[in-house]
Order: sequence, then C-alpha cells, then structure tokens
Amino acid sequence: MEAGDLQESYQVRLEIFEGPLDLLLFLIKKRKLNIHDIPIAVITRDYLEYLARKQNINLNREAEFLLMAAFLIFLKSQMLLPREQLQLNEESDPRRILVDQLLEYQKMKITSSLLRKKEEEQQRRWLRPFVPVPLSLEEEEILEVNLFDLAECFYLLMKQKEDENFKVLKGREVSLEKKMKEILDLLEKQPVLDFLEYLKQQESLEEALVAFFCLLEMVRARLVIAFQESLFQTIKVWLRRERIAEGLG
Amino acid sequence: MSKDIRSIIEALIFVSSEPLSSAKIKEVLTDVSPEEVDQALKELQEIYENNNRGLCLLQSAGGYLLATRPEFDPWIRRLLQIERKSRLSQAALETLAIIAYHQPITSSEIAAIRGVDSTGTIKTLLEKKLIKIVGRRASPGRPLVYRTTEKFLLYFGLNSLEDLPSEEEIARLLEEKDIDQN
Amino acid sequence: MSKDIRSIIEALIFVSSEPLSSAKIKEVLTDVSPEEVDQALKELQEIYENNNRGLCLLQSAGGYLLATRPEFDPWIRRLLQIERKSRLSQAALETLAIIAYHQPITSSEIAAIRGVDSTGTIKTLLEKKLIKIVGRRASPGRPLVYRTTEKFLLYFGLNSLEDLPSEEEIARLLEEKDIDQN
Repeated sequence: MEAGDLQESYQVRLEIFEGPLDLLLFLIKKRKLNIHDIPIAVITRDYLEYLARKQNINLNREAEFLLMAAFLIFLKSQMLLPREQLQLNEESDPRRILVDQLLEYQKMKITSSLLRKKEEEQQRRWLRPFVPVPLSLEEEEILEVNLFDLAECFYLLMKQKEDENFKVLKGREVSLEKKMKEILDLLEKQPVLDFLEYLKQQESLEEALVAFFCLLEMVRARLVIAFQESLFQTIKVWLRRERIAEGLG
Repeated sequence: MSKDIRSIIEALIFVSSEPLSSAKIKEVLTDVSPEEVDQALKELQEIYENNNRGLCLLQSAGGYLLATRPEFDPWIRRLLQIERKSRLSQAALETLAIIAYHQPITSSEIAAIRGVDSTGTIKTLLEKKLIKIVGRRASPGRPLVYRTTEKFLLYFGLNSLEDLPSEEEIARLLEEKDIDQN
Repeated sequence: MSKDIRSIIEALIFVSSEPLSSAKIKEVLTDVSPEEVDQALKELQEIYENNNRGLCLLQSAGGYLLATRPEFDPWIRRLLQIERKSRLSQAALETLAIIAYHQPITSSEIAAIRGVDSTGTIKTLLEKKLIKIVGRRASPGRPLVYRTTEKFLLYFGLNSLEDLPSEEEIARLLEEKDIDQN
C-alpha cells in the first residue's frame, strides 16, 4: 500500500480507534492480511505512518498507541533474525503474543457489536417508568445494593463528615517526573539501558506507559539517545553526557 | 389499521405515569383522525372488559390508565412485601456501610457519623442478620457494640472484611475521568 | 381455575418493579402447585405471543416483565417527549463484553485484552450498575474483581449469561465477516 492508499482511511480520526489493537485490526483488514501470518514490517510501516499523521490525539491513549509502536518495532527486529534460528513454528513465532491478543480482541469486538444490536432492540422497548405505590407500606426508598454502592456510600459519608480537612489519598500514582528521575538514575549507574527489559519490570500497565512516555520525552529533550537496530532485540538507551548538566535541573 | 391503532394506544397508556387523556393520544397520533382514535379507544375498553384477565383499563381523572383488577390485591400486597424484604433502604445502606468500615462500633457512634438516630435501622439490619451484637463497650452506659456477620460477607460476595474496597480505591474510581464519554 | 392463575400472575408481573422470577411467583401463590404456576406462565407467554397487541411479555434477567413492542417506540418517544435513549460508548461495550466473558476479572486483565487502560470506563459501568465489584483476587496487590449485574442482563434483554453467543457462534460470525470483506 502506498501512502495514498492510507489517505482515505486517514479521514477517520485516531480517537475513533479505541486503542492500538483496534487500529491494528483495521490496518490488517484494510490490506486483507492473514491475521495468523502478519508481515510485521508492512504493518509496522502502516501503523507508524498512521501515527505520524495524526493530530489532536488523546494524550491518555497516545502512550498506549506508542507502546504498541515500540512493540511492533521490537517484533520487526525479531523477525529479522537468521531463518534457522527462528524456526517459524507456532510456538516460537515472536508474533504469537500479538496474534493471540488480536484474536481475543477481535472476538470481543464481534461480541460488542452483537451487544450493540441487542441494546438497540431493547432500547425500543419501554417498561413502566414507575413503580406502583404500595398501598399502606412505609414510604422509605428501597434499593438493591452491591459492594460498590456500600463503599461509595461510606466514602461519601466520610467526605461529608470531614469536609475541608478531608484528604483524597490517590492510589499509587506514577508521576512522569518521578519516573524520569528513576530512569536517569538507572542510566547513571549503568551505561546502557535495555528498555524493553525495563518495561517488563514495571508493575502495572500504567507504570509501563508512563515509563515509555518518559523515554519519548527524554529523547525529545535530547537528554538521552535511544537506539534501535534490527539486529538488536530491543531499544537501547544511552545518556547524552553533555546535556545532563543543563538537563532536568 | 384500526387494530394497530389500538395496539399503539395500549402501549402509550402502559408507559404513561398518569391517566392519559384522549386529547393527548390524538396529539401523538397526528396521522390518525380523531374519530378513529375515539373508535379505537372504545374497542380497547371492550377488549379489556371482556377478556377478564389480570389487567383492566380504567377511565379516571380525565384519562385512561392500566391497573390490576381489584380482586388480585391480596396477592399483590404479598408480592410487594416479599420484594421489600429482600432489599435495603438508603438508611440501612448508610448504617451498614459505617458498621462495615468502623466495626466494632456503637449505636451512638453510628448516629454521630450519620447525623441522625439509627436505632430503627440497626434493628432492621439485625433482623436481616447482616449485623450482630458482639458485646458491650467498657464506657459509661456500657453501650452495645455491633459487627457485620458472615451473611453480610455472603451478601456482598466477600471472602473477608479485608476485601472491602479501601477508601483510596473508591476515591480513585469516583474521581477517574470518563475517558470514554466522548 | 387455571385461567385465574394466569390472571393473577399477569397482575403480579404488571406491578413488579423488576423482572419477576417464577420462584417469587410461587412464593406468593402458596396454594398453587409449582407445576401449575409453570404451566400458567407458559400459557400466558403464548397468549402474549399470539395476540400481537401493544404489550409483550419478556423473559429477561431470570424473570418475567411486561414491555411495549419495539415497533411502537416512535410514538412512545413522541408522547414522553424523549429523544433517542443514549447508547453506551464503544469503549463501554467492549469492556462489558470482556467482563461478561471473562468474569470474574480485574481491571488490569481488562486492560490487557483491550490494549488500553480501562479505569474510566469501569467507573462509568459501575455507576450505571451494569457491573459490580465482587471482591478481590488473591494475587499481588489484591486487585478488585468485577462481574456483570442483573441490570446488565436486563439492559441487553438477556435471560442469563448463557444467552451470550458461544465461542462457536462468534467464530462463525468472524468467518462471515471475512467473506463479506473479500
């Protein structure tokens, strides 16, 4: 597919893709590729081309789209390994994880379109919008509750109670600054950082995304050099020594 | 066609929370003549009068409404009581939430948090066996102390009290921006 | 007598604020055998299927309920002056599909399948009561575990989770789609 072929699909803004898997499935279908034997080089190029042209994308999702980009590049490098080493059987195919993920996601997309149909039909049916008033029973509001209601109820009560003094304790939130410092500290200690290895060590998807975003920021700020060559199996990161002094300050 | 009109009218009366006037029906069915609407209404009433089923079509307060036949009242009362028993009131939910997170706790401590006396609700929760008395506080008046029961855990699908969502988790869930609300 | 039972049941379904299970009907009709109740329910369903009137008897979320026929939707919306009901977002539908098939499931497992963080969507679904927290997974971090609710079934007109398409059906649909595209 030439750049022009992507032109029309580009009319669709990135936001309408729920995530990287959604976009990948779209690209695979567009090229009529066999999902079980995806030419990674081709799909990576399409994917990157798509990302490069986007505008106004949701930053929350951008990190996830970029993480997939990194993974595709990683896969591409894997696929370039000498043939005899690769033995393209099902088990050792580096694309296996991606294929499984795409298949499962595809199933869920099909199901959600079935649910959409059911929703449409059901929405055209109307129930009685009111509960008949029980004759002599007390007028207390009755309700069905679940755990979320219980916890939410308690939380709201406490909030009311302790109003202005109340501190909202956020969950383990990973800040960009903190993560960036962590990465820089690591780079101080070791000359080269194996970035995919580092991503794997992250405790949550969220944290991994923040880490990846940090990397992009640091490359943009010219604090580090990120290098990825087809023969290497990962993205390697070096510190730009001359910049670090004036760097993050 | 007249049959369809009757059905549409029946559906309209069903979803209407107050008696539905024929004027209103004519307003909705713009492409049907007023005479046809009146005729359909008459036919619908006859159908309901003759079929002797569970529902009847009443004409009151200047409109039509569906209701259950009066002779089924005893069963309906019985049903509503059963439905009621298996549910919690807002007051019961609040009280239960406080006990769950603050146990062991006394009645006056609950009242202090809720800002209202909770004796009645505590009684209801005891009857539903969602809470139990576990002793007395060694403070003036030696008030009774409450805890949640095993049945409470069962009701909410929990293994233990440690499984209750923490305030942090709930706060996060409540404050999370709706990314999907485009 | 059997005719009366049908009528009583019809009245009970009419006043019930949620899908009425046959178990509850049997609880109310103590002097009728369970077999007779089942028979009457069957007959009632047939009556509704055949009379092609304004209302239909649905079996959803494990119970029976009355609703208007879908084809009368335009008139009802005109009467109630309601725009089209708002639909769930694509993200919400995907997340629901994942939870429905993989429950009980944690937030990070959902994210792994969707390839995007889903906290915001989970919050929306919790608020709409289409899913609920049912406890915690006994794994590091003890994450909260989610399930679909009765309201989920009701929302989509499903009687139980078994009504969801099977793996085979999904596979068949996928193949059909592939054929369409070529």
